[in-house]
Amino acid sequence: MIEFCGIELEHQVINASGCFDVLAARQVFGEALVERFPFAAYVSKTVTLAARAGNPPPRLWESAGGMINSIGLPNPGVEVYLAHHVGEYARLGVPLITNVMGSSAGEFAELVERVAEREEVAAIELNVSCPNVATGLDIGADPRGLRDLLAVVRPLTRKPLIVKLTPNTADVAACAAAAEAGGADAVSLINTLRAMSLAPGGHGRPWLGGRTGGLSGPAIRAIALAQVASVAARVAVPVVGMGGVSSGADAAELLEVGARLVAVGSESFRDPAAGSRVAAELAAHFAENAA
Amino acid sequence: MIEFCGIELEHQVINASGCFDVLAARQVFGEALVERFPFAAYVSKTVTLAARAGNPPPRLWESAGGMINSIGLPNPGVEVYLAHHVGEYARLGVPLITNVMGSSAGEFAELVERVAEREEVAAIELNVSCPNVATGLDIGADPRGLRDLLAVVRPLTRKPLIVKLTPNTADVAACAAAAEAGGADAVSLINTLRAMSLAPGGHGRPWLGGRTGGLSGPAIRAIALAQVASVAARVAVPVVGMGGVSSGADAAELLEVGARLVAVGSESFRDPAAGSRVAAELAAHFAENAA
Amino acid sequence: MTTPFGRRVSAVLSRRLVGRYVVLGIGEEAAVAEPGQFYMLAAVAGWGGGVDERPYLPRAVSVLYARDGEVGFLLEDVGPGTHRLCGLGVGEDVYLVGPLGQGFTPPPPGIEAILVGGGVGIPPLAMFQDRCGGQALLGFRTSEHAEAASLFAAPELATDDGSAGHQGHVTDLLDDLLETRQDIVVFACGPPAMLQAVQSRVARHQVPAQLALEAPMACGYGACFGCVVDTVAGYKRVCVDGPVFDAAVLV
Amino acid sequence: MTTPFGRRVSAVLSRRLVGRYVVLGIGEEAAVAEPGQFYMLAAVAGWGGGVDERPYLPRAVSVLYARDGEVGFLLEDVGPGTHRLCGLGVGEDVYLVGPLGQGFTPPPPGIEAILVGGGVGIPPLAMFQDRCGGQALLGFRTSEHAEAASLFAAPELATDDGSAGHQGHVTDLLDDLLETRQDIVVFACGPPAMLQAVQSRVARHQVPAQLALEAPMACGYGACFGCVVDTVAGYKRVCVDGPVFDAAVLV
Ligand SMILES: Cc1cc2nc3c(=O)[nH]c(=O)nc-3n(C[C@H](O)[C@H](O)[C@H](O)COP(=O)(O)OP(=O)(O)OC[C@H]3O[C@@H](n4cnc5c(N)ncnc54)[C@H](O)[C@@H]3O)c2cc1C
Ligand SMILES: Cc1cc2nc3c(=O)[nH]c(=O)nc-3n(C[C@H](O)[C@H](O)[C@H](O)COP(=O)(O)OP(=O)(O)OC[C@H]3O[C@@H](n4cnc5c(N)ncnc54)[C@H](O)[C@@H]3O)c2cc1C
Ligand SMILES: Cc1cc2nc3c(=O)[nH]c(=O)nc-3n(C[C@H](O)[C@H](O)[C@H](O)COP(=O)(O)O)c2cc1C
Ligand SMILES: Cc1cc2nc3c(=O)[nH]c(=O)nc-3n(C[C@H](O)[C@H](O)[C@H](O)COP(=O)(O)O)c2cc1C
Ligand code: FES
Ligand code: FES
Repeated sequence: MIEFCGIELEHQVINASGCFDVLAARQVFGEALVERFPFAAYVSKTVTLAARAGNPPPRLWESAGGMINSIGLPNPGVEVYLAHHVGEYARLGVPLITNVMGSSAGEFAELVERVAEREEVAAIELNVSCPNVATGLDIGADPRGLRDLLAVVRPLTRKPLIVKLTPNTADVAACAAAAEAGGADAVSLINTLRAMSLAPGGHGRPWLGGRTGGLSGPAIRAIALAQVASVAARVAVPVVGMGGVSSGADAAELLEVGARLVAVGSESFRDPAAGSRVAAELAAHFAENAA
Repeated sequence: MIEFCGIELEHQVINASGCFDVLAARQVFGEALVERFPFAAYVSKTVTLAARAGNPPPRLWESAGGMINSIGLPNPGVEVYLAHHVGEYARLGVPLITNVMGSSAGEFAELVERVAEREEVAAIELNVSCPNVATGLDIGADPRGLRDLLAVVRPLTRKPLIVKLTPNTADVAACAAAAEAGGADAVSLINTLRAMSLAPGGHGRPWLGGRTGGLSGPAIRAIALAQVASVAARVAVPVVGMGGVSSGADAAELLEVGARLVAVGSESFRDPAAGSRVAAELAAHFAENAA
Repeated sequence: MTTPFGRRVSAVLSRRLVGRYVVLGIGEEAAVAEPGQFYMLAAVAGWGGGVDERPYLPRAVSVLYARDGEVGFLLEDVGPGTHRLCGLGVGEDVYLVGPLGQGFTPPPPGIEAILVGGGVGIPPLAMFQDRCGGQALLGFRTSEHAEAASLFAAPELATDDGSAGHQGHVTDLLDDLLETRQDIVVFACGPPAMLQAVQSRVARHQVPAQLALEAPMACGYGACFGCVVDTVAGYKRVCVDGPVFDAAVLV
Repeated sequence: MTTPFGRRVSAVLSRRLVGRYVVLGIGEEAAVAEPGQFYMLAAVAGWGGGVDERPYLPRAVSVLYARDGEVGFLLEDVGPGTHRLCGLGVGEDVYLVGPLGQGFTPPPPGIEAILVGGGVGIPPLAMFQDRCGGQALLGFRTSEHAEAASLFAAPELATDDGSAGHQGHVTDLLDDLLETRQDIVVFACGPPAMLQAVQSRVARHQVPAQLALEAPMACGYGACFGCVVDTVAGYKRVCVDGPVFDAAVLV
């Protein structure tokens, strides 16, 4: 058993937000999915106040050792989420972490208040990668913005708050420190790195409906390792490490540099059972190293 | 012929700083290297005021679709550079761009003054990726730091100044705009992304002598494309695009989003003739698209 | 629908060429796919390192046949993923997840199925015809491409260059049919332009149609929301809500 | 030294096994390498996509022989790069750059060469013995690993488990020699620990030695400054200043 912000988890591997729609997966793989759920906790896809359709297609591009997505956070909005999804997710038998995003501190506050009402929700992850209207930067890209955000939302709930940091910043450790100072119970990283691909044909036209997208997968693992190490060295709160993990060895490295948990994102697209596989490989890895 | 900051170039492909030591290559490949020099200009490895030994080994790690280096800017210092290297580089028959780095505006000023005296030097590239002692960030990571730097060095020379931006920042276009406002004649990007690798064995010990290093190669190409596109859309000065280019098609994409020149870095390690190959592929690509 | 959860590794059982296409047969105990369904496929060795260091993601491939413990696919080498899959030797291992997605719904009795396909978008139709019959109308660029028509019984052909069958588009053949018949349902797969042409024709003639779509996919099982297509009910995921859609819902 | 500038693609001419090692022969018109020199090698197809999506960079491999338009290498499968190179079939293409680096300098007349090698670090010594003679002392983990000793004339063996030759380290054999002889030069390659042991022994006995080093490399031709080793004159690049260094200059 692993303790994370007062939550008990079976092992150290959870899913990365937006990389495992459990409702669709259950339709495809049947109840086996619930019986052998691959992750120690379930992190929801990002929920926003109003419903979002997401970006126009195409939304995917494959790049060297990874992929770029411009999904654009499609979700049915917080009311539908609370009415229909939370109950389904609770059935999985693992703690539920709800990931939310607002485009202002006020929106975040409303989301946190609504979500915190629900007993099924074990923790709330704040996705602060939304562009700030005032600065043009991600809200989470500068420490001051993060401190201001937490000053507003921290008083609203006693549930653990996990701040999902953006990697598109000059000093991610300073952002993590700001989140911690503001009362965050944990931080998670890395989110995708801003990237672009062009439509074949040679006119410089972006391929993705969202123009730019986010890079994930093995290509970013070495960047994730550097950012997680620098954050874990700076803050005392637990760190959820992610970015390009595709094996137990990859997960072990994030733990070695100080992460408490590891999240698996894109690898689940290549292997729907990646969560359990990585957890098993991790257990074998530690058994070997202990021997 | 391509015009770049008033310099005439044979084609649009140059080398990325630190990725082609022409003196060693000539020893290995003989005079054929000079006769069939692969690049339209030669960019020197970064020169500093005092000699630097560079980081302790190991300095290299291979990662998914790329590599991490912690070379640490070994160089003989500006005096030896001027006395022994400039003359050799001038023999190549292509314009020489000297890349310099200081750890303060004062050091940069001294470097620019010394280098600008030399007729053989066609342009000066300012590598602003050095950590700023005061902020802990790279000097080039915040627009104000860049503006202050250029206010000091711009008046010292009429030679073209190229600012090599750091990609480890929240808003590279804002940095580029600051460089332009400060009088830079061009900007170049991207430098390597901060990354890390661990020594095999499982103790979280960094593998690289420099602890962290910089990621380059195809893995970062989609990030480079996004950053170059955002910079080219923001500034009027010419942009030198680089990051993960391994083919004419890759180079064409950087040009499509607004780069004037393309630099080839890591690919030269895999193919010493990569510069000429990419230039030839680029020419064929444009001939095809024109037909 | 229940399918094995997670990847399995199986040996390639057979591989043969149909003109410029490759038919790949893979051992799969419960080979129970419906026409229109697909698998996500990746080679175990040598997946990656191709053009621009790809492929990274598995590739969606329609089922061509599924019987006797073997599932078959028809592949055309168009990029790093299909290139690797086309080069698989007998005995090499692949990862596969599937069968996935919603296939074709057979027509009610008395209604004839008209199968309209082009290029490499024909496997779902060949499988459909094998199980439920129907008249196939197939379009190809040249007679060389048209060799895959041998997978069908009594197909009518169109080629761009007239080197086999009618010279022109396969939709010309469909036009002729639509002029005279209402007791049909159209089943189509192929390039986007062809599907759009089919969609506007069946709409004009008020004939029902089921279109099998393609979209860039990462996961194939609804996890990533990457493969959406616009419908009257908003964006739908091609992998779980499709790949077969009623032509009337697509916008 | 002049070598072709840039990569060339050549077919693999031969491939055979020596125990657990693979000997790879590649067609190379001007096969003129010196013992101790190396090439940078990469397979043209399937380079990448292995463990952690590697290999990306070419791999440094010592020359085992160079004659009659063929250059040969001895490989042990230790990671994604050597794995792919070991699996190359006859007729497959490789990129190669070389020969690279500074090889061994033969001893003056009257001085015997003592060749000390371990594991896969023996190709430069085998080539040296073939050209200049000398007594080989070879260390391996087990007799199975020791099969590569067949590349030498009259070698003395040591194995960790005593399954072939002396039980113990190859440096034990060297110790015996150093007790009685001064008219020798030592040529060594192998794992870092072995080289260090050799270095301290020859220093103690004031016998000259040339050590062939390994280092992680990106380019192999001096371009990246990634492969440095510490010497009395500061960091030196193993690829252009070595891989063979005088033991006295290494710190
Ligand atoms: C449901 C479904 C069923 C399918 N059935 C079959 C089938 O039966 N047989 C078959 O051969 N194919 C089938 N496909 C198509 C196949 O999955 C795609 O063509 C796949 O992209 C091929 O991969 P590739 O690596 O060979 O080519 P890619 O490199 O993916 O190239 C294919 C096209 O993708 C685009 N592209 C180019 N580069 C990239 C990139 N970096 N990232 C994303 N897109 C890029 C281009 O438009 C290019 O023309 C099916 C697809 C779907 C969704
Ligand atoms: C001059 C020279 C001559 C050589 N001659 C030969 C020869 O004749 N025969 C031969 O078989 N080998 C030879 N080598 C060694 C060979 O080049 C290296 O072992 C090479 O790294 C093997 O590549 P790989 O992908 O198989 O293994 P790697 O994955 O590179 O593993 C080899 C070692 O590198 C380290 N490593 C692990 N992961 C990484 C990573 N991501 N990046 C960097 N390092 C990592 C580990 O310590 C591992 O044990 C020579 C090397 C040099 C420098
Ligand atoms: C298709 C896709 C959708 C994603 N959606 C979300 C999301 O809704 N909310 C979020 O916080 N992160 C989202 N992410 C980011 C991942 O949670 C994760 O931070 C990132 O992908 C890095 O991990 P990986 O390399 O293992 O994929 C998404 C990533 C991908 C690839
Ligand atoms: C081994 C190595 C050494 C480098 N040295 C320098 C340097 O001295 N100065 C500099 O400005 N950039 C240096 N760079 C960065 C490159 O110039 C380039 O910005 C980066 O590698 C991205 O391009 P690539 O992906 O084509 O390699 C170095 C990169 C590598 C890989
Ligand atoms: S491919 Fe991932 S949701 Fe359809
Ligand atoms: S390997 Fe690049 S300098 Fe030696």
